[in-house]
Amino acid sequence: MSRFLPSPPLSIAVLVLWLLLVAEFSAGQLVLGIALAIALPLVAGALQPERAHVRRTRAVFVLLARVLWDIVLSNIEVARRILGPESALTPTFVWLPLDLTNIHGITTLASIITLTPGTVSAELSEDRRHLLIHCFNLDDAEQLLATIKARYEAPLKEIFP
Amino acid sequence: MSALAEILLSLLIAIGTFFVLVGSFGLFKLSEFFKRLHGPTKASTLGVGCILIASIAFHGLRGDGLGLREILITLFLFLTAPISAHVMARAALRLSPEQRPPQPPAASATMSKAAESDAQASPAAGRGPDAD
Amino acid sequence: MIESAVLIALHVIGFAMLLSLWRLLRGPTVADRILALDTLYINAIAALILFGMHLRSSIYFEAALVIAMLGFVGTAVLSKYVLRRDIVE
Amino acid sequence: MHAAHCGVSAAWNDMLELLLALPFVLACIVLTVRRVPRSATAWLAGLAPLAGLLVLVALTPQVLNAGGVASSHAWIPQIGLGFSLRLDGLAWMFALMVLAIGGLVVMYAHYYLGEREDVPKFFGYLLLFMGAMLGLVVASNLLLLAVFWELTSISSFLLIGYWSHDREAREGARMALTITGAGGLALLGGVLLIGQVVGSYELDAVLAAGDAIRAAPTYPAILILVLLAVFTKSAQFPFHFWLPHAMAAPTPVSAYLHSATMVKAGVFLLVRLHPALSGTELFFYVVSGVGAITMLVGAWYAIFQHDLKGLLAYSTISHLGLITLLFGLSTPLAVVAGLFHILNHATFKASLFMAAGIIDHETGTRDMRRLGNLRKYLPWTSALAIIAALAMAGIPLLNGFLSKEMFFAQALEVGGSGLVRIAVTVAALLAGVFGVAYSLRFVHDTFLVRTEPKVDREIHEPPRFMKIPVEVLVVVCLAVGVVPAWTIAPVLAAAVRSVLGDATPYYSLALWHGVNLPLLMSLAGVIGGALLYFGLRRLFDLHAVVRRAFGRQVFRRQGLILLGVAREITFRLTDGGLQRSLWWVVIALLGTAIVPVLPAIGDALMRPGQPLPPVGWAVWALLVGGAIATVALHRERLLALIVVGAVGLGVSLVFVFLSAPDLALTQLLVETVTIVLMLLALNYLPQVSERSQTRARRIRDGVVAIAAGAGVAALAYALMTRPGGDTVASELLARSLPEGYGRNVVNVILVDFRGFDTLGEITVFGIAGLLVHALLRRARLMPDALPPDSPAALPMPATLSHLLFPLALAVSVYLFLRGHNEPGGGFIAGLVLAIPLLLQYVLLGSQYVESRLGFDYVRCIGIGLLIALVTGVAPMLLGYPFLTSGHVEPHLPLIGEVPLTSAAAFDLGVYLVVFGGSMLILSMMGTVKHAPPAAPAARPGVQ
Amino acid sequence: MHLPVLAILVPLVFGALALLVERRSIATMRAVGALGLASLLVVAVALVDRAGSGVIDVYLVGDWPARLGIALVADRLGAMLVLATAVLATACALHAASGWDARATHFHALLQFQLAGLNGAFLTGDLFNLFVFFEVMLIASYGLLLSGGRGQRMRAGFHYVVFNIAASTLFLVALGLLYGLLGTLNMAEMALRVSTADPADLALIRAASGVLLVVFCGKAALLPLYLWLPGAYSWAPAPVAALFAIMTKVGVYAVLRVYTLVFGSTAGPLAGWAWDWLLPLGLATLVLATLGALAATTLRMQVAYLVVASAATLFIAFSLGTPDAVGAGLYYLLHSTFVAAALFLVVDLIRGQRGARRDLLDAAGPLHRPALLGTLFAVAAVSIAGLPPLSGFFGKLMILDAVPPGARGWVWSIVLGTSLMSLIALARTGSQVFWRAEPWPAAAPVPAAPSRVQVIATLALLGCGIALVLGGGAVVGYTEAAAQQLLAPEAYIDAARSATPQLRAPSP
Amino acid sequence: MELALASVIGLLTAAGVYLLLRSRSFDTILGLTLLSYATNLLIFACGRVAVGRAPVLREGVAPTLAQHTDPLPQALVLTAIVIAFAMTAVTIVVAMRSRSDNGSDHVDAGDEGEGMP
Repeated sequence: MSRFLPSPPLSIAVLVLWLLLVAEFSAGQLVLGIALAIALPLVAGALQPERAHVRRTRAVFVLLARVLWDIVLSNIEVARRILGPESALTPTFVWLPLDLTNIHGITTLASIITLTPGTVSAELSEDRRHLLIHCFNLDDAEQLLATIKARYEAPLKEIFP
Repeated sequence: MSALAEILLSLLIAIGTFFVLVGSFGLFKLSEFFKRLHGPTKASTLGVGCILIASIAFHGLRGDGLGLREILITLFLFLTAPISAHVMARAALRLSPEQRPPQPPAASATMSKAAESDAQASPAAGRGPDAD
Repeated sequence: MIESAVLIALHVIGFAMLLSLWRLLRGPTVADRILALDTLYINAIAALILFGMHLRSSIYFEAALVIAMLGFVGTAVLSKYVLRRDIVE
Repeated sequence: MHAAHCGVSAAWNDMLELLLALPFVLACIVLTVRRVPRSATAWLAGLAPLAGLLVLVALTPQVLNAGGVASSHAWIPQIGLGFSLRLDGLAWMFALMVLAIGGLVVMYAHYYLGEREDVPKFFGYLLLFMGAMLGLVVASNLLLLAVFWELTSISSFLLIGYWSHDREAREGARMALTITGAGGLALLGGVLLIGQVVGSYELDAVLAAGDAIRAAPTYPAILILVLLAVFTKSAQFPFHFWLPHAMAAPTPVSAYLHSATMVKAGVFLLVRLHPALSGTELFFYVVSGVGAITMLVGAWYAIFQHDLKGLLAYSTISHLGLITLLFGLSTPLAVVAGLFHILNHATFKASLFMAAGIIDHETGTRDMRRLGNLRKYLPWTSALAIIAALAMAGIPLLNGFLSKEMFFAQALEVGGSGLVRIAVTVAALLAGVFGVAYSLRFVHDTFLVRTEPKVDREIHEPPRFMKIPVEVLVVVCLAVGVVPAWTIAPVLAAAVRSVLGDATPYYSLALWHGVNLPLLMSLAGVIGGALLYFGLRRLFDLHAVVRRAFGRQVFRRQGLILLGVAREITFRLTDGGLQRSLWWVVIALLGTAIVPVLPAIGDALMRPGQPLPPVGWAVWALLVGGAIATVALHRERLLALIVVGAVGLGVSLVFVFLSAPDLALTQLLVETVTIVLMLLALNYLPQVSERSQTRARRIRDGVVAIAAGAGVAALAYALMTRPGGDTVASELLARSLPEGYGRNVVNVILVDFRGFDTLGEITVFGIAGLLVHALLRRARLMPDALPPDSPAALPMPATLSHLLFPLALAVSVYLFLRGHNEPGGGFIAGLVLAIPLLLQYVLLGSQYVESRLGFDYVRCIGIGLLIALVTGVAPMLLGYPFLTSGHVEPHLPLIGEVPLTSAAAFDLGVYLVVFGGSMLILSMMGTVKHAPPAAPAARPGVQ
Repeated sequence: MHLPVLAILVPLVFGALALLVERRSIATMRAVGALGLASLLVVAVALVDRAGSGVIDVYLVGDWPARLGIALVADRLGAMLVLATAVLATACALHAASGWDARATHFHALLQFQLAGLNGAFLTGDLFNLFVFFEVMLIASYGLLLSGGRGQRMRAGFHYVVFNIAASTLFLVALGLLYGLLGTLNMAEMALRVSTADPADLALIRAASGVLLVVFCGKAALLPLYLWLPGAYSWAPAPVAALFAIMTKVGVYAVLRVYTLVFGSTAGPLAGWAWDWLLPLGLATLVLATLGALAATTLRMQVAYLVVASAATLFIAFSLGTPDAVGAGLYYLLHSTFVAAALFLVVDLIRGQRGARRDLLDAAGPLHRPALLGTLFAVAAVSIAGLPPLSGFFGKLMILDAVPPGARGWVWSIVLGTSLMSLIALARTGSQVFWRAEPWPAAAPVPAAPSRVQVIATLALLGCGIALVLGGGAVVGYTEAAAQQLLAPEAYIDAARSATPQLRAPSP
Repeated sequence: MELALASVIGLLTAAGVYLLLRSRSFDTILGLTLLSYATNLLIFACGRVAVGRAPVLREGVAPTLAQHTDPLPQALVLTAIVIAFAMTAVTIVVAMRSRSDNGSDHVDAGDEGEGMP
């Protein structure tokens, strides 16, 4: 977290991105990639109002795997419903109360909610305490909220304290 | 390329294409914006993802050089899809304010704490958000 | 086999594009059209990747990447316009 | 044949130029040197004619003995324009007249002009005119002559309009300029035609080629054009009407212009070109016919004028008609008579004008109805004026008599049929009668009649020196009239010889030729005139006859009609505004490019094409649907914009599928930025188009649009399906890698083969940024609708975009570096850099972003442009052409070979300009200051 | 040896520099601008000097053979126009230096870019490059027109911009078609390929050249495409309007260049097809534009119409197609550029003095220095109306002289008739403005005297017009030689094709 | 393929021309945008179209026109796109200013009175 490396995860991301892009693992590209990995976050950091601090790297991977799996499952579910009769759908809005206070955490949560089919995060209340979610088909709001909180919000609270 | 690989790849392509089609079909078929919103933004992510994996494998197996870089497309889609879905939803809410649900029961700080405790009190078990 | 799979897939994607186009032209709300445009972009990415496989060329990667990375900007800006006329404050 | 008379004497050359230069130089001095005493100005002005006369005198022996002085300088030899001057007898005579009377007018004017007049301006213009007139008479190149001809028109315009506060003066000046200017243009045409026939514009050649001219098929045109010039300038019917209106000028001007100079220019030209043009029936009938009519019309109207100057003006018209008639008759003696009358008319008419001016000056009016019995108040002036008037009437012992006698004699001698002879004789007699009548009226009504003048001031003789010019002229009248052989004969002889050459007839200028028919005609004229005048006085109340200024009304009406037509046509043409212009572009396109070639390419439309690529049909449907929907939805602008976005996507998909990845990328990015731009603008435009055009108009436009579209489609199809030809592309492909060091040939073309285009392109882009900056920098615009009460912040997208931003920057760098070998390059990379940053503007607000990043985009453009330029200039230092590309591969430790091309440096310039330009545009548009809501939207503008 | 490219580079570099020093004082900007113009003048004089000897300089940008890369070609015509532009721009910059340049953001940079665009257009030997420089020139002209403007000027600017964009779009269409058909963009190469084109393609080539003609005529304001011009020009600030005097000439130049070179005498069946159209259109434009000048109610509108008329006169001259006529046309081109520009400046001097009446053709208060302004106006008016003894007269004279007998009747009567009409219009204007003065109302502020710098700028331009008269022989000699060079394009084609790169291999 | 492309070019041209002839500034700008699409496609088509032969040189593929499409029209279109974009930006801004200064987005707004009779 030095002055030159404000956000190591971001720098790593840039480096990985670079190496993937050039599709070539050579000394030259590595040097260039490292240079970019240092320089670009510095530029971008100037625009960032709040710093992201990632703890618990392991939790990140667990969450990632979980989300990917959920995406696959819910995709199938939603596809089934789209192809099925529309009358069977009960779309609803529901407010999710948030425990997360960190904006990065909230954003990640909202992104996960959006990326997993069947739910879309539609709005964040002004005080950042509630997230409005639109559900494709909602039978039990309580259960949904509880699921989200347990499966996603809890690990996120660890990652973004 | 082995036959198995061909079949697998074809399958992957078929699945991906299927999801892309379903997404657009949902957009076409469903009757109201918020329902339609679910189709494309979701099915397309998995659809494109499958096709990408197929493509990576395809080019890798063909010997065009293993290009993992297609992964980046998915990465960027994962970064950007929530943004567009979110702003579109907000735009739709603005266009038809009657659809907007009432403000959360606890808009003030104290009330939101109460809501928080409510949420914690509720059972935390379940498969996922699609477990409806 | 895979060639024909890609070819069929391309036509299916074309059909998906038509469906999105229908929504784009039909509306009824502005948000629907924005959504349709967004979907068209996604469809285009799929089409590009498949086309790259069809021609066995990776030359379309950059285009797909740029759509994935920046295609949403149009959607975002249009939505922001609907939300609040001033896109940039 | 006349050239023989012109001995060219080198020693005298400069004198001729000096003669011509004097008035112009002095005019400039007079006009520019201000704040000198009045009298000094007058002396300066007088210096021109005085010195001119001296020069003339010095040249006289040459003219009289050697036939003339000539000089020539090349000017524009390619068109046969030389600065050729020649002072032969004719020119000498006219120059004498111009200078002598000019000198007298200057003297007269000095006393005439009031205390408050702008004297330098007057004398300046007068000298300009004098110079133009001198130039006219000494020019020996017809083009040069035409130049001076128009100069007289222009300078007379200034002189006539001298009292510019007076509406009459302004109108008179414009009328004179219009009529004589038109004549000048006709002269130009005639001169050009003569030049085509003769092959030269030099006077000698032209005069020598009279037979050729007369035989040329263009002779009638030449004659008519030249005569138009003559008639307009000399105020011949039906162009005579400008002259009376020119009387609004100060009297010295009238005295000068309408006695000795301006109107004489016309007849001068007639006599100048007489050897070349005369001698045909056409010439005879037209010139003498017009002359005769003018003579009678002018004389008749002169009788009914109440204004002294008006009477003199009409009499001038009449006398010029007489001169014209004489030249029309064309017999050698008629020419002699004409020349003689030119001189005589100049003297008596100048003195009459001056006398009229004195009367005006002293009584404050020129209206004969208010004047009378002036011999009592102005005895000396009256005497002078009466003598001059008698000369005008052609009373013996005065010069007018002599030339009139000669005129009568020629009228009797005229050839042609009996009818013509009778007509001319009768006209001559009538002219004599009328002439006496108006002269009588002038004398009688002004000086002799016993009614007291109705003026409110004391009348007394003018200053001594004001009368001197009149006296001089009257003395000349008398002297010529009494002893012509001793006074005028040599002058006339020189002039006549230079016109007629060997054909110079014997003539006698004696006062008394015995009792002959002309004398009887003169007598009849005098008696008839007296009878007419007194008869008219008795029968009608002459003073009650009010002449409507018919000519002026016609002129005004014509002018109004012309103006009206002009306004109507112009208004109708420009009525449609922008749409009309664009409509015509489309029509012109259809007319020149599409309709004429459609039949020829009909076959091409039958040629088969290639099959569609797999998704082609969907892209086709997207484009077709999008295009139609854009038209259908265009009034709801936001919707139209979304559809246009889809069309843009379709276009880039076309590029992708048809092997143009670079284009596809560029199209996609530009599309995105364009949509943002349009949305930014839409905020300040109405959201919905009003339908302001009629249905018929829309249908018409639709038909035109479809025609244009069909035409373009046909052309495109014919082009695409024709068998491929030889293009430079094969060479480009072959040389791209070995010489351009790049695999992406499109990029190599952009930065190397045709890097110069790209330099221009980024200049355009940069300027667009500057322009937007300039237009919006201080502007305050009114948004179309007040922003809805929606929250501004979008925290979650903002957070995500933070993550996106550095990654996008990396992609931008990648595209830039890879551009030479893979799709990409400076332009694409620049936009990939700009769009994520733009997104930051959108999601975070401009103030925030600018306070954090603080780019100076204008400098960014400047630096980028300079980098591109410096890259291009560098090889010039080594002696290679601009933008010659170089390539090095230095070996760096750890990294290895690094391929560096100068094209990459050039591309860096592109990158910076594109980034700077697009950000400048977007940030300026995004940060427009709003006009205060209270202010109406109509008038914000720049503060 | 770098002369042709320097004519483009010098203004580009100074334009970029002007952007960098923008934060400094206006004096610095002016110094940069002046330095740029001075250098450009030197380059231009050298170019004319070199081209005057009949050399056709071909400059291979990037050291690529002409048909692969972009070649600049400096022949007499190009060099002459570069010099004319530089002189004109100097006067305009001088005029602007009395204050307008401080009010119009980026003025100096835009002016330099405009010059780069103009010079590029005049010198390039590549059709697409011509398009690019057209665009540089146009966008800079939008900037000059609109920067610092407001109100109605914005509307006029919108018209100008949209019309030109539409025309540029067509330009591209034509370029695309021509490249598709001929496989090259280099004009010399094109000329060669047109002459050997497959007869089956002739119709398409004809169509492409038709599109091109529409484009150029639109820019040069020929009937029916001139309607945009009076509005745009009459709303331009004076120094810019004066600079615009050369903008229509660029269109004329392009017609002349392309239709003598590519579709000129060497073009086989397509040779000179365009000229048949241009004569009647030119005549009609001349009449309508002169009527417009008569009908105009403002001074600037009148001048703008006269600019259209002068472009039409040029078309008449060029469409006659003989060396004499083209030479005369080129002389007239120089004349009309300088004098129309001068007239715009004079009108501005007058306008600034007339209080609320501005340039409406109506009586207003007396002017300061009426003699000076009147003389300036008179000289410019006499010249532009084609009266002697000024340049307009000689230009028209030469054009008339060169009309072949067959066309004489129409051409002469129209050219002379319109001369008369413009004379009437200008006489009316002069008498309204200078003679019909009413005293200022007591309350109205009496306007300040005309700025000395502006007067000098105007005088300089009028001086150029007079120099054209005094040095008529030399100038006509040059223009006639230029015309001959144009009408015999073989030398140009040869020079461009045979130019060999220094390093690289020539094209086979 | 050629027929499809030609018809699209024609249709875009027609739509562009029609919109260009409308009397509101925004419509005109939309028309110009469509026209520039049509033009770009046309220039591009003039190089003769082919699928899968991008002018990017690869090892083992001969650098000839048989293996690659004509790169020059593509370069031209690129330039054209960029210039069109710059011009669009300018037009839009002028339209904004014109509307704001003259109170109407009609392209001839406030044309009455001054200038012409």
